[in-house]
Amino acid sequence: MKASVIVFPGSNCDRDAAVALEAATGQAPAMVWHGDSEIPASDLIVLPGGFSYGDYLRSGAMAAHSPVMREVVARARTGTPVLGICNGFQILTEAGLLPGVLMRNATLKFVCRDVLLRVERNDTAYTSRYARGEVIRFPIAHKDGSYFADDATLDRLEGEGRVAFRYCNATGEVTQAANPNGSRHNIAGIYNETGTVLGLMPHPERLADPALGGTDGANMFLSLAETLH
Amino acid sequence: MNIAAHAARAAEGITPEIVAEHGLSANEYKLLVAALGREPSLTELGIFSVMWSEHCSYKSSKIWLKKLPTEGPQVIQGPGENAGVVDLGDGQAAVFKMESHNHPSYIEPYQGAATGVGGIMRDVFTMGARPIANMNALRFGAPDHPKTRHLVAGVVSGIGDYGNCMGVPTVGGETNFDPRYNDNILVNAMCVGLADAGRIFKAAAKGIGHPVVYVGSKTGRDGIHGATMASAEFDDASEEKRPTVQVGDPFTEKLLLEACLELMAEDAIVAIQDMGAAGLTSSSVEMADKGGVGIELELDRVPTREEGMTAYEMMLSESQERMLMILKPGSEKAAERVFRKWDLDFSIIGYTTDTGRLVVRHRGIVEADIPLASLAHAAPVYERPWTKTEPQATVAAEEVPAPNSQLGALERLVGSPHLSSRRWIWKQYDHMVMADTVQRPGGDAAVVRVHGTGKGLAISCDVTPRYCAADPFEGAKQAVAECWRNLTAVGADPLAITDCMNFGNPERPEIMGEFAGAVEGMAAACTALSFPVVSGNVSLYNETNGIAIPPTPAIGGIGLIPDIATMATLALKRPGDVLMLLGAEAGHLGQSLYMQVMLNRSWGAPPPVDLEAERRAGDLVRALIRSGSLSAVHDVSDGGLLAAIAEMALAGGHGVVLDAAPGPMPAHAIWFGEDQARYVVAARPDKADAIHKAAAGAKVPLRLLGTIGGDAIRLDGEPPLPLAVVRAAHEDWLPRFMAHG
Amino acid sequence: MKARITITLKPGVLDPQGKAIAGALHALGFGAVGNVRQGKYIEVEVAESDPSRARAEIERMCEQLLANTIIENYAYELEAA
Amino acid sequence: MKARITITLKPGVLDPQGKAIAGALHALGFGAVGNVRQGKYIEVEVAESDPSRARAEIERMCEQLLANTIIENYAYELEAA
Ligand SMILES: Nc1ncnc2c1ncn2[C@@H]1O[C@H](COP(=O)(O)OP(=O)(O)O)[C@@H](O)[C@H]1O
Ligand SMILES: [Mg+2]
Repeated sequence: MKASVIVFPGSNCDRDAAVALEAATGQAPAMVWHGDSEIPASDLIVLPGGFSYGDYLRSGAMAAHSPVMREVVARARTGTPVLGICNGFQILTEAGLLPGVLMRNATLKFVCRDVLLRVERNDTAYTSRYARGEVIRFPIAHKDGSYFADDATLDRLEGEGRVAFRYCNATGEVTQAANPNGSRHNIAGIYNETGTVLGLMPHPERLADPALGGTDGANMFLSLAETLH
Repeated sequence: MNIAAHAARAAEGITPEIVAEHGLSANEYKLLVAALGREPSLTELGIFSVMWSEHCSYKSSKIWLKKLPTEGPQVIQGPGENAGVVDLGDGQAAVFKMESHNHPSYIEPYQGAATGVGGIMRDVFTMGARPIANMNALRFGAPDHPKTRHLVAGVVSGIGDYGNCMGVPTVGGETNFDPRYNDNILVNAMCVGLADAGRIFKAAAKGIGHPVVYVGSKTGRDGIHGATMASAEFDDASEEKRPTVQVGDPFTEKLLLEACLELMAEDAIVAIQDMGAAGLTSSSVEMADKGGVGIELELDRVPTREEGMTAYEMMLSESQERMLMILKPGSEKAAERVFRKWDLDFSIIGYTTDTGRLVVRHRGIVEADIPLASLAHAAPVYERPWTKTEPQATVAAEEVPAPNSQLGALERLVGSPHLSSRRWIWKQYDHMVMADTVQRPGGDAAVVRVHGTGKGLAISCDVTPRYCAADPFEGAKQAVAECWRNLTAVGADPLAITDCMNFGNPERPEIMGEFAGAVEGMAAACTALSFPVVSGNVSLYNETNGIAIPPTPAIGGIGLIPDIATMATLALKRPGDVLMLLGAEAGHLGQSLYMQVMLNRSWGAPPPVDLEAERRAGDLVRALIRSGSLSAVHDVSDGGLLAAIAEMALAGGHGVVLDAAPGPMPAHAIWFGEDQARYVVAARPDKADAIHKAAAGAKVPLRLLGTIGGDAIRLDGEPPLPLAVVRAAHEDWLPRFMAHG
Repeated sequence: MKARITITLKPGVLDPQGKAIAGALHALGFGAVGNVRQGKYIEVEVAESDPSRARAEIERMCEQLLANTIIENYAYELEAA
Repeated sequence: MKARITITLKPGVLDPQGKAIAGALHALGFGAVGNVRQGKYIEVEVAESDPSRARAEIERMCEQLLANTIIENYAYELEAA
């Protein structure tokens, strides 16, 4: 699998994503500078976490207008899988590739810790290695991670099975206590209509190495490697 | 007084009043005139005032700092550069330093703390290192002081927002609450970076006619007089002065970091220096002075963000996120390309010269023309009078009232402001970015993996101010020893330290005595533990209306774990494992947390540190960790033995069954005494014999404490204390306090 | 010209910041405080002297970047700078 | 009554957000954009019908909480709610 990681000014999980991708695929991804309008032929495009443009104005808003994003949108529209992690998710919503917005956490504070997620589907390129309903552990690290969409949009997302992951407790129950940021419906990640674009706030690349305390995240990259080779 | 008023007065000549406002004594002004050979211009006065300020010149501390050991086979660069450098083997080096941003953080906690973090990171990447971990050592006033909550909230979010945006994990620190910090909080930030040992960048300008290049953000009227402010005692009026606060821009700093590292990969830079306190002045003076060259600046070329800035303002501005470099001639274009790519200002603002002078031109006028030697070396150095802090009597355990219940006391201790969990703080710091944090906050030391290797860097920040207040010498020794112990407890070889010496007004002999005592204590411990000082910072005048902070020599240490597979953590892992104490028990309760929390006062001498015993115990523990003999390790510090055990139980989620305290010492002295050089370790029962033997061989006392198991802390003769209760006490205090108090 | 733009959350969109401010004001003893909403305020200078053209520019900026029109409304005033 | 409060950085105080927004607007092709400053906008409802008392309340709120008067200025308008 050939992946490209887009680097915006202020991206800071680009290397982390690259390390996890290389570990899963055996191949280093291409690192693509935001100013470039060309992206090499890729089986997967990753928008990494960080603080693109300082997250000033609104998280992800300025990066969504970066020259490279026109090309990302075009590729996504023709079916190339695009994975947005944390700031990448925020950019995807701002760019209109995913519905809704990521608002300030209900606590108003940055939060960095592990959370539990329920895998809602395992029939996408991202999740084939997980079981449906499986509870996995990923870290989160964000201040603007509260997923918001209006009722109609939420109904559509739920109806079309486009919720990828939900914050849950150890037994997989979706509870208020398990919601770290006030996201509606405990949404941690969503897909586009075709399941090819995934945006999620938690960081799979941060628990993809036993030395870091877990490997639940590695399975996402391994799923991609197996499905997209 | 505003700048325009200054300028107007200058036209009438420099009055004694103006001199005083610049923080220079009448005698210092005389020295200045002698060094310059004439009366200064206002701009020159400003330049002298910042260079001769306590902050830049170390005039009160210099003679004492010379006593600190700074050498060792691991040291690549000791004090004197932007940060210290130690060897990590394999051609790699760690670059690290700690710095204070106390006064700015009290005035504007968010921006003060944020710019403190930004400043220390610049010190590290200036040397060619990529920052890989941040730490923060915080001292706040009493929890019930009306300002404390606001200050905690602002400082923590300022530190978090800056480090988080930079993508550098903030992996640990320490936090104290004490009424003596009510009006003088301390915000000490530490940064550790990773560099190629053979590619360390320094500040010494070399060569004549080389371009002096300004990069980064534009210059505004930020923090003018910041450096002099940081060196002047607070009074009630200074809260009203509200100096121009520096605002941090972590996004620009992130760009600056990437641009600098990108240019450093090429062969373009002769010397580089960040613009920190005293901005353009100190960066240009230091580079020129270190390299023995002169420097000419053309201020019309300085990128400014405000109209009509004067030479005085430009030379003294403390706008953040700026760097000064001396480039190799011919590399200007390549350098400019890099900085433009990252959307940063780039301007050639001068040249090195062979005159040995700092010449500053603005709008065709020579605003300053000063022999560099007078700025850097003619600054006064004071041997201030000092009086030794009276040592206090050692308190016998019998003199300290016992609690009704040991476990009840434990519950109160771990739920007190002093020992409660700092999770509320570190949760707001991204401590995992860079995906190398192999030991997260909450343990004895944080550990970050050296990227791409199996090596780990352990980092810890330590000092116990109440010990230092009672006995600066023993307290400073203890701070170094505890740092060394915390690094050892995760299995690291301690390498070296940085420090942040926070004290009151050095013009008072008793404060100077605290400083002297602390330096000597540090020196003794650093020498005995082969743990040299490679960088540091002195922050004096931390006092308000004559009330000084307790002496606070914060120690930031790093250590190397050759193979992170052998790293130890404090979490109890296996029911059935045995728990042991390594180190001698003397039941020392003087200045203990037990006294402070249970009796609400502190007295007596702090626990003495036997450095020989410290070394023996540490070397033993490290060897046991490396040989895979231990399943958990934690040092004993604040709160004593029982607190250490409780922290291990909480971290692992396993209870313990403890044997009764051995006589004849009172039980509370055993459980809460803060004797030094001790570790609690856990091991499989079948390893106990070998551990006994190793301890005997190393002459380290060992006592069996009990067994791991259950979900409570059990102590003979007392009802068990459920872990859930301990956890609630430990975790609740800080979030509850921050929510409403 | 100079535009003074205010960006506010649409009615119905939860505003945790506004709620927190209201709570803090109550805690400070401002008992008469009711609903609080927080938004953004942005001043933009535009080198455009024709008001209607300036207006068009500002609106495009708001639509494209300054506001997220899924959750935010914007309003502005123009002023000769 | 309802107060519409705008909080702006004092002149001379660095405004990283404004700077970044200006950069982004330029990149989007809004060449005529000059200086940009970002501030906050807060709407506060107060159960107080006397305008001068409402004014005094709002000012105290701004001084005590809403504005960081070390680096920010505030201004407001009152409106019968
Ligand atoms: N301000 C802070 N920021 C981050 N971590 C902190 C802070 N204060 C304390 N901690 C963390 O809390 C834990 C306990 O701190 P402390 O009691 O000082 O440890 P020790 O006694 O081992 O030195 C440590 O892991 C430390 O890194
Ligand atoms: Mg410890």
